[in-house]
Amino acid sequence: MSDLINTTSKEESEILAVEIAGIKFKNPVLTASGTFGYGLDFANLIDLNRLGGFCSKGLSPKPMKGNPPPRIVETHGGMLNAIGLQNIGAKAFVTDKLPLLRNYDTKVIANVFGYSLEEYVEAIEILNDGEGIAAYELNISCPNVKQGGIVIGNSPVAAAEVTEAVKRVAKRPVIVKLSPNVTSIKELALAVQSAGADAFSLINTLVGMSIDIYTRRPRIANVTGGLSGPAVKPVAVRMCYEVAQVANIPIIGIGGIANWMDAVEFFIAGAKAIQVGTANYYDPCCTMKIIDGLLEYCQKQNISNISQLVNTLTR
Amino acid sequence: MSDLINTTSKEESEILAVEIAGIKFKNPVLTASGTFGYGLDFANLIDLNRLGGFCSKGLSPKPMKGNPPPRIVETHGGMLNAIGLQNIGAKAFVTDKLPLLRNYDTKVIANVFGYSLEEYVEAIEILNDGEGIAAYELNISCPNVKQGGIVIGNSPVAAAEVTEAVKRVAKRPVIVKLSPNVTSIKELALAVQSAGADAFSLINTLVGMSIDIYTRRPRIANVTGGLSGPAVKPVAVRMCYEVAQVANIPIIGIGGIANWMDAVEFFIAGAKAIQVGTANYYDPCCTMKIIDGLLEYCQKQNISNISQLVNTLTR
Amino acid sequence: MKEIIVTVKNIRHFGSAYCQLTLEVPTSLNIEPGQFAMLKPAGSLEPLLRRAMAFYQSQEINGNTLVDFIFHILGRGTQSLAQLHIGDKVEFLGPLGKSFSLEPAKTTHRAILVGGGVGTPALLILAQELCKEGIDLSIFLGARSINDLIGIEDFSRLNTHLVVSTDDGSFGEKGFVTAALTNFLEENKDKEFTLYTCGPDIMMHRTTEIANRYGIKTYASLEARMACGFGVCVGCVVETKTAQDSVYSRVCVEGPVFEGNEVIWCE
Amino acid sequence: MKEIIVTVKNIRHFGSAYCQLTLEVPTSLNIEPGQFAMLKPAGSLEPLLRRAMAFYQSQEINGNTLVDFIFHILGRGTQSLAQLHIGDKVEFLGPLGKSFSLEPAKTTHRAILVGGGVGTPALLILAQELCKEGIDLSIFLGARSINDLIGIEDFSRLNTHLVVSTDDGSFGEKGFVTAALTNFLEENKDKEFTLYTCGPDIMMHRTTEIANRYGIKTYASLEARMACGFGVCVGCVVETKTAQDSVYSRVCVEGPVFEGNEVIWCE
Ligand SMILES: Cc1cc2nc3c(=O)[nH]c(=O)nc-3n(C[C@H](O)[C@H](O)[C@H](O)COP(=O)(O)OP(=O)(O)OC[C@H]3O[C@@H](n4cnc5c(N)ncnc54)[C@H](O)[C@@H]3O)c2cc1C
Ligand SMILES: Cc1cc2nc3c(=O)[nH]c(=O)nc-3n(C[C@H](O)[C@H](O)[C@H](O)COP(=O)(O)OP(=O)(O)OC[C@H]3O[C@@H](n4cnc5c(N)ncnc54)[C@H](O)[C@@H]3O)c2cc1C
Ligand SMILES: Cc1cc2nc3c(=O)[nH]c(=O)nc-3n(C[C@H](O)[C@H](O)[C@H](O)COP(=O)(O)O)c2cc1C
Ligand SMILES: Cc1cc2nc3c(=O)[nH]c(=O)nc-3n(C[C@H](O)[C@H](O)[C@H](O)COP(=O)(O)O)c2cc1C
Ligand code: FES
Ligand code: FES
Repeated sequence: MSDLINTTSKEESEILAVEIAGIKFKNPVLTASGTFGYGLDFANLIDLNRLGGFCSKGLSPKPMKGNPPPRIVETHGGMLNAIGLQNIGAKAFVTDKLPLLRNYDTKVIANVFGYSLEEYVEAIEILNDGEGIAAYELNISCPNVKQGGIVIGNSPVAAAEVTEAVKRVAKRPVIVKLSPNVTSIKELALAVQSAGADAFSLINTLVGMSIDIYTRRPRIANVTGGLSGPAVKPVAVRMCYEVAQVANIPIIGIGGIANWMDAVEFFIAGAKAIQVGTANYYDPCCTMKIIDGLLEYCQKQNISNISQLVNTLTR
Repeated sequence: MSDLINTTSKEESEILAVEIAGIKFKNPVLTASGTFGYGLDFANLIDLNRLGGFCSKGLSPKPMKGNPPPRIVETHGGMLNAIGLQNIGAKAFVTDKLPLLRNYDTKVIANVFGYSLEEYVEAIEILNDGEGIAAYELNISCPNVKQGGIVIGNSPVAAAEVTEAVKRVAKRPVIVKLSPNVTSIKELALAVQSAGADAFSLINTLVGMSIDIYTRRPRIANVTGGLSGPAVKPVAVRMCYEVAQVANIPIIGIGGIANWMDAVEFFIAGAKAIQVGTANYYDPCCTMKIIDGLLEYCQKQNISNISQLVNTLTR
Repeated sequence: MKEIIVTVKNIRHFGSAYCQLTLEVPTSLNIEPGQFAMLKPAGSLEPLLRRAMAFYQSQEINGNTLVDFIFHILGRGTQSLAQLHIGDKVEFLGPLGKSFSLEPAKTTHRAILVGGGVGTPALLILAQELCKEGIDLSIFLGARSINDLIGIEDFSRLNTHLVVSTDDGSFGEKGFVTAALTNFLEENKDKEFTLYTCGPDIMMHRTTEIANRYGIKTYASLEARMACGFGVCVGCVVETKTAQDSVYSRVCVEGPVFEGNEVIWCE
Repeated sequence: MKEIIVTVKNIRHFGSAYCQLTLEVPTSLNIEPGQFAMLKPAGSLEPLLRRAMAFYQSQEINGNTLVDFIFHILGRGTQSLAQLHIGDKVEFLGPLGKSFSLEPAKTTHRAILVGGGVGTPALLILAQELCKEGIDLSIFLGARSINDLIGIEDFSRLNTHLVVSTDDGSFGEKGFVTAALTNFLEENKDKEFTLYTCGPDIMMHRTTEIANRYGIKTYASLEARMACGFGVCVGCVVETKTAQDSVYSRVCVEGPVFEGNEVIWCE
């Protein structure tokens, strides 16, 4: 990629560079699936070449139409969404998006989901042929239609099955994205870890609901939706910390991150990188500010590489 | 109680009166345990005689010292707390608080917890002798020290055991307060219901965490704390709705309620009454405003009794 | 599209329900009719999300651009915008969205504008440009009552054929704007028009149906709850027809302007 | 204790770090020295919780009370208070907490005040009342630098024995206030005093230790993060000694004023 403009200063790259599952990220600031489109939409808002990486909108083997509106509603400190995983499909991503994305020097993580084991595998096989994908991220927070619609990510067994099946075919590292809607995030993490996952990312959204008191209808057509934004940060930090106690693979922290201070909380709690989600909507350039802030913080605290922060909670 | 001033207008009592587990509340606006002290602290802030009822601070057989500070920290749209259930003990509640509380015309619900089955039973037996208690509310979100510290409320089996044991001795209706930190709130509710609970209240706090990025210490001495406030409302409404689909006993909705519109959301989702928690801290008179707002809403919507709202979500 | 912090140059209140906000943007924007911006008071954390606002007016003065918005104070977002003072900072992202195309009007030589309530402001820039193009313009504006007719004088200043209706008859003709429109079309059966509309879905739907009866093409500017405003959340969709089937199109990118017959109206 | 909406009468900024807020309370409050109020901009949702602020001054004018607070702008709460304008509304709960008792000073006839940083304002009303009582008063105030000495002129106006120290020597004596205190006590071994202090825990702890050496009783006004301010959340506790053991006492009800030796200092 030597022909690409590299907009990261030498000092910045030394202090912020992190490696996860063999992938070298220029910094630990990534963006979360479903909040960054297919990456290109941000090309004229931020310097994509300065971003550590991004996760694509969730991809399925075939394109999906998604849920009827309303799909989103703002809540206190966050928002609910039920997009219904509308996406262009894995094939179109490979043929239409990747060629353009290869012009940028940032890591592309393909977020994948399915409603059965087979669909996950099918999507991965399509993406295996795509050039310019650094890793896969499995969204396991969807119902398994073949198993009576139980949410895969809510069952350690089901989650392990998907992880194993995908690992068998995946030509790239597999990051498994954990659902927070479980009694024990540790148990889920351990199951996924022993199934061969290369890294964790957490959290996905909390299931929530909002009602219009005049029409008495749910504010989201799907009735329930996923809660995200600053409101969920304390739950996300806690889960990162719990998983860090049992993990021997890297953790990518997600949940309510809106500034560099939020990011540092996740590093201390045990995350080696972070993903910014909802904040991309209301502060489209926040990732650049987060990178600036982390650099300054590390310099002030005499931290020569940011991974020195990881899992350093003092009690 | 005819000698007590009744400050509730006739119309108000007709429209807002609700009955739960045989208890007649003058209105469905209660306050949540741990956010209302032992009731008396509010006597010079609001008209206690106008309040539907309140839940006492969690009571244990013996007084408890509680956790070291810091015990609370504000988060976006909410707060974390780990008070450690500091309380004066069931005996002192009966001897020191109840006599004063009997001067007020509002329903007193004694919130009870323990670190073993025996402790729950012990506390209930002490409270059985107290005059002026309308019901018991079981806080099952505490670890069972005899069972390796697993949180009772996170296991349907353990939760059912406690419910059964308490029901055997309790001289008053038993409300079981559900923990939201579970994969399936329905499963938990069903277990507690078949164990003989007279009503549900939900939700208790979500487990969260916050870190000071300069000291790298948890912002709460206990490391993790309970998340409450408007931030959790969407999760609480969703759980009320889910439980309402399987419940044949009444639900009391809790979680982020700060105004009458929030309360109405819970009624539509399936709650027959609500409890206000964190909002009591930053808006001490909010319960009175909520009662006013509910009355006006019912009148405008031609609702002759508020229970007509319960479980009326249209899809 | 610019993501930038701008300054409140003026804020004007019409009664308690409406506001006109004038922002100074320290750069030139080329705003097309029907486009919008995402706005929120700088640094405010409640609400988190910006609100979409259609450009009402814009004026470039040596490198800077003054932009005006008119909004109805409903919930948290508009309340926080209504509390701004002169000199306060605002987070601005725009211009955004697909604009009204003047081309069809250029071929029909005549255009009709139908505005309802707070959808009306989104039509002023379009009206101005159509006049510039020398297109024969008839404007129909509707509102609940006289107090909901905001910015009406800017439309009358264009001295085109202007018909105003209010539901309660407190100003202009009594009744819905669609009634006035139908009368007009009956009297002008022989003529060709292009119709542009912005307002409540129900009004735009009826307007499209009426226009169809007279073989007139309608372009409608839609509203939807938006989280991002630039295409990445896919939260703002409306169902639109395709050759065989239908798809969910993003109001912020594929819209806000759609062909009336393209939209699967759902009120 | 009153729960009431009050009006910003004046707001004064000292540099970028400190603010003096004057509120008009439409009722009479009888405020005792060391008491505090819980404050937040009316209707603001971020932050949710009010912030505890010690009364700096209060003045009753025909039924209304003007109250002053001086605060250090640190985080979300104080930032939101610092953004208030004259005429804005504020949610007010107060007066709250156990006050400084003048009785011990009346028996010793001499009192010492030790204030540090933004703890100093909490001592002004006490100083005024001690003077009224004709008690011989020595005041020791410390701060990081001259820019952190807020309201100092109000103390000097009392013309008592006033010693000011700054850590960097930019004003008064260079060094910690505890050094000045020790010198003074060495020179006044023979006399009896009652000591009142408010400031950083570390300063109040050292002050208590020093006072103990000279057999002087100390009363310290503590700080803690507070959710409610009136005793119901039990979140604001400090560990205090009891006959046998120790308990967690609420700073907002059992405090903020504690006997220095009662407190189990933990910095
Ligand atoms: C492309 C586009 C252009 C737009 N242009 C304009 C414009 O020029 N002027 C303008 O005023 N708006 C415009 N809107 C709408 C605007 O973006 C907001 O959605 C609307 O102002 C409501 O936002 P809010 O923050 O006030 O309500 P929110 O707090 O977002 O409330 C959520 C929803 O509930 C409804 N709601 C909230 N409170 C009330 C209430 N008290 N009574 C009835 N309904 C309520 C609102 O309709 C809102 O959509 C536009 C929207 C789009 C998509
Ligand atoms: C009885 C009592 C009286 C008080 N009287 C006064 C008074 O008269 N004047 C006064 O200024 N304060 C007073 N306080 C403290 C005040 O209540 C707040 O706790 C303090 O101002 C911090 O609140 P905040 O909203 O600015 O910070 P928060 O947003 O609450 O931040 C949380 C905590 O982190 C710390 N913090 C936040 N941001 C920063 C930062 N940038 N740098 C360093 N630390 C930070 C703060 O100390 C704060 O406690 C009093 C407290 C009590 C209990
Ligand atoms: C509108 C929206 C769409 C999302 N779509 C996806 C998705 O397709 N796949 C996925 O794994 N996560 C998806 N998420 C979850 C986010 O990636 C992220 O895990 C979550 O929002 C928490 O982070 P945040 O609080 O920073 O937003 C979506 C979130 C939002 C708000
Ligand atoms: C400081 C604090 C202390 C609490 N103590 C108790 C308790 O002793 N027993 C209990 O069952 N719930 C306790 N709770 C939980 C509340 O009763 C309530 O379930 C929770 O806060 C959610 O409601 P809210 O969002 O309205 O605060 C406590 C909550 C807070 C914030
Ligand atoms: S508002 Fe996000 S895609 Fe349209
Ligand atoms: S602040 Fe709530 S008890 Fe002191």
